[in-house]
Amino acid sequence: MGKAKQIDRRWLFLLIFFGVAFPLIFTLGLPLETTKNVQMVYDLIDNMPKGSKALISFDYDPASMPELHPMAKAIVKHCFDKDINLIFTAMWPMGVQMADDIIYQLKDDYPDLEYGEDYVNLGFKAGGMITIQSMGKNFREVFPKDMNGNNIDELPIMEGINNFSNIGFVFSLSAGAPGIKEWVQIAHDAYGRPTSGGVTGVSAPAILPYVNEQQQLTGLLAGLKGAAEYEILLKAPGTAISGMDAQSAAHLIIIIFIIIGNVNYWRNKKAEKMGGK
Amino acid sequence: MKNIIIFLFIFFSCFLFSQEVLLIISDKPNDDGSALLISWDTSQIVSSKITIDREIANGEFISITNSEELTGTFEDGSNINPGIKYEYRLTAFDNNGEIIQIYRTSGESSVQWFNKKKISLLIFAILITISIVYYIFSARSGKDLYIRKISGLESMDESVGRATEMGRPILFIPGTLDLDDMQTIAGLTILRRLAQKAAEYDAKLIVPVCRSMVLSTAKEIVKEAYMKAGRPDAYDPDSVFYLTDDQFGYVAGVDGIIVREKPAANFFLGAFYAESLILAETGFSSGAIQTAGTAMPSQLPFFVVACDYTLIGEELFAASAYLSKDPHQLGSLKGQDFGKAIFIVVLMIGIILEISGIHFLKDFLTLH
Amino acid sequence: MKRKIPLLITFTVGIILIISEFIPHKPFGQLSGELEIWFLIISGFAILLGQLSLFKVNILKIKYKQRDWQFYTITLISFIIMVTLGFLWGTGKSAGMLGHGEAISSMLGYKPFDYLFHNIYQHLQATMFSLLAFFIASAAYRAFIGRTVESNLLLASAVLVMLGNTTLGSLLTGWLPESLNFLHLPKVSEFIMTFPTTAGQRAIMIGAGLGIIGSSLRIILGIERSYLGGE
Amino acid sequence: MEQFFATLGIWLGALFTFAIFSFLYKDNPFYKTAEQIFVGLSAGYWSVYTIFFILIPNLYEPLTQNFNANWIKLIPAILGIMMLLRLIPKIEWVSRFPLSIVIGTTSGVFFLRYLKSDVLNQLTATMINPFLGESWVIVIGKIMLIIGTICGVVYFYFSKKHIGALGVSAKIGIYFLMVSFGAAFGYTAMARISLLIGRLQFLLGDWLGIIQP
Repeated sequence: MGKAKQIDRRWLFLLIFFGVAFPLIFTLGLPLETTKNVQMVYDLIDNMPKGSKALISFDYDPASMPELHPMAKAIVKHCFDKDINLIFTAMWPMGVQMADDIIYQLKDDYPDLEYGEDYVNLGFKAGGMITIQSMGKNFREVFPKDMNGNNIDELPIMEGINNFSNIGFVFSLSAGAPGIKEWVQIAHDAYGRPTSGGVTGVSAPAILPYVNEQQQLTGLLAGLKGAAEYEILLKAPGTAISGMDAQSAAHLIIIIFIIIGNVNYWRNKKAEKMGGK
Repeated sequence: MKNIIIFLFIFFSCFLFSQEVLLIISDKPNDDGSALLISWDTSQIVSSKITIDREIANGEFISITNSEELTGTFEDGSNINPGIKYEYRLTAFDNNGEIIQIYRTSGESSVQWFNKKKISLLIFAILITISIVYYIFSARSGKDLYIRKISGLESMDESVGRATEMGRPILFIPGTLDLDDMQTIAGLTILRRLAQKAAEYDAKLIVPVCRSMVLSTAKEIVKEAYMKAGRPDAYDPDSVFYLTDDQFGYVAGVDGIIVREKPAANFFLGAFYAESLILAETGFSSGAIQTAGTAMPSQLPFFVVACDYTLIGEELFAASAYLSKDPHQLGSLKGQDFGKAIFIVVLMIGIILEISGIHFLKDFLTLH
Repeated sequence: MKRKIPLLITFTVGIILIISEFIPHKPFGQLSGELEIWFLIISGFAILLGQLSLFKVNILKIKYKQRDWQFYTITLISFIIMVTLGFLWGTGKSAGMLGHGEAISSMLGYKPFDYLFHNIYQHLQATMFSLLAFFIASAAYRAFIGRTVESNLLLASAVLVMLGNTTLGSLLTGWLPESLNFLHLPKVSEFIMTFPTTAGQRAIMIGAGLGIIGSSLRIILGIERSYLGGE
Repeated sequence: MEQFFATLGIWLGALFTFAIFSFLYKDNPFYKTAEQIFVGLSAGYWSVYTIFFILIPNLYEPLTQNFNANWIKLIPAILGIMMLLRLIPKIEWVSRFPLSIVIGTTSGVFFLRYLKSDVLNQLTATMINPFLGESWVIVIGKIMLIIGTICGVVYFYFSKKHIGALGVSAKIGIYFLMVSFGAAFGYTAMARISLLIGRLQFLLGDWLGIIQP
């Protein structure tokens, strides 16, 4: 099947490397527009009453940082701007460090934030869906302490939180399982809390059916594009927007590869047919 | 019903006390009586902040919540027991933090035996349970259950024939997960049939695996298949072998095999992650007939474009049931099909009702 | 006894959890709540089991001098280093057996455990997955061929979505008049995602969902026993 | 000193990034070493986090600090230890008891959750009046959503031969599946490229300082 014409794929690797690197150095700043699903997430947070509490779950690890970290930063920033108190959890053990890193990055912008009053990091628990279901019954049994070893009863932000009832909305930053699917199934479908989230591009299509009339998910941020759109809505440009030009270039290269590959294939096939006759 | 009661309550209490009702305590419905719903409305007196407390002993209160909103609801679920009357107090403050009004009321919670909101879920759960159990038992009792032909399986004869003709081997990968994944088991069921065919036609089979548990099972299966085909002498114990557990290390190993041995046909059947792309690409470039199957939705696109035949999602399990004729797999598949049939029928009725403006069915099925 | 009792436990536990969904009354709610807490604790042990068996497997590999056994000593060493550092000084604001190790953390900028995480682990994992960017590009050239109606549809939708998901798409069709706005590439991509893709994924979801329902039922009823291991 | 270790950290990061990238040229000892370090550190991280943040706060502390109220936690503790006995082949069967609780809980929860979220709620979410749309594009989209969902489910219906009307619906179903796979392909490509962008942002920004990190 046209094997003789195949070039060493390492040349293609090199092309992709420079194709992504150049637009990062020489940015063009092409325009970007926002889509409905991202707007829905924005509106959900924007319309939350002052002082309400939200649960943000960091269900990812460094492998998905380029996509989910900018989202996490933008969402947390938006919540702090709107005076929403945040409860961080993690269904992936490395999510704990991700949450810490977001706070570390934002602490200069929000010097007045008090740990335990405006936000708290409850840390990692295993067990996925079952543990989330358990949080709906015995929140304090699942999280008797926060990450720093404080008793949960002593934290003002946790007052009245015995299950999902007094939580304004749940937001999962998810790179796979356990993650957003489990939160939809429990937090929304079993306990009726508004649920939203951000996912990697890989899982986006499979999660999309939950964004529907039943509002299983209230909007969805998908991949780097979703993160960039949120940064635009928030008027706080970050790493997602600055990566968009490189993304465009790489997509263009891949599309060109697909076209060349197909043209080659059809040409060979035609030649084979001619040769056969 | 609940709304009507609340309305009547508000109406009559307004009438009797001629005082605005600022706070309503009601039982949280459909639970075990461990929570009370608190809702407040201070829009009449325009407070800038409210606090709500609960009396725990004579004159002693604990804080329940506070808010800057004029209306809202809160669920009090800490140490509430059914059948006990709890006293609540709402204190409304103005801009300067001065108390405008204090309002007191009480409520008690009760236990419910059945969660009425979940009737539709219960109906569907019972329907599906009965149909799956029914079909499993009828398959067990020897009833012949029909399953349509899976088109991806047609490639098996073609592949084996081609391999024999060209004198090149057949490569089989049972996915990269362990034996506890259903997809691996389905893949191995198909391997059983493929090995038998290969034995009959005297084609060489290569099965590199990346889990030690899968290794022993796959060896067993291939050996059995050769015996069944009446060619135990042709079985080569080294044809099934372990490479490594590491994802990319395994892929690099398989890539090497594809490039060196140039198999006539590749089968990728089981659970795959990112390696699907690399395997399918290398196989395609080597010119083999490729058959793939997985229930990992994110990996299917790569298989569909780069392989000649693809078993999509459930088809992998159906193929396994089809080949093994195992009554549990067959019966369960049938029961699930019954579920799909109900789904389509109810959906069509629902859409027609929606178009005619009748929302009864959708409301009944909507669960919160 | 070795098989019957576990089957009975599975049945009882599964039924309690299903009943408690419909009957909130005592004792079902409490029982299922308690079981869920147990699940969390047992899951903790299960994670530990996974790491310990990795340890065991690697030791066996080294013992029997399997191919590339030298590399598995590296696995063991890095595992032991990470665990030791974690136990000695803890991570984040949690103390270890020797407390917080202020002296060493002020030197490194992080606690030693976190230093390794941020400067080594994080980069290794992120780079590992970024390799796929290269492979997808070469696969696009060498294997993504539209040979049938199906694969042509797939490639067409892929190209449209890829164009719509970048700034490139906005640029290419940004000049279209308002009345033709639905042909604007980001809009096309949004349309594909909202309707046909959702339809296709929903069909998969329903099929897979029913599959999970079926196997859960078989497990609860004791028909499916493969999780107990060999006969 | 802190400055030195911060710089060292960035150099270590860059070094390991290149060690992994070297796989693109071919499989080599640098890659293998880096990969095994990755596996080891990951296992270490999981162990420490599980012990520090699950077993200690959820099991050890309740038992030691208030035994009378939490004695029931002895049961999962014993079950957990039975789970660990899996490592000893002779008494491996003991682990079946905790396993049966884990599997039973999972099955019970999955049965209801998947029925609710992935079947029933998808059913009601597709029960829409397609003619209520802001524009004709939306109306067409909603009709596609309904037809695509029904035909897609028909494709996964195995009890009847796919001929006649069923065959046509299944064919339409497969076309919808293909479009959705195409979208999945596009999104996966986007995701993988984003990861490379992330890496290059580190190399060009934090390491070389060519771009603003």
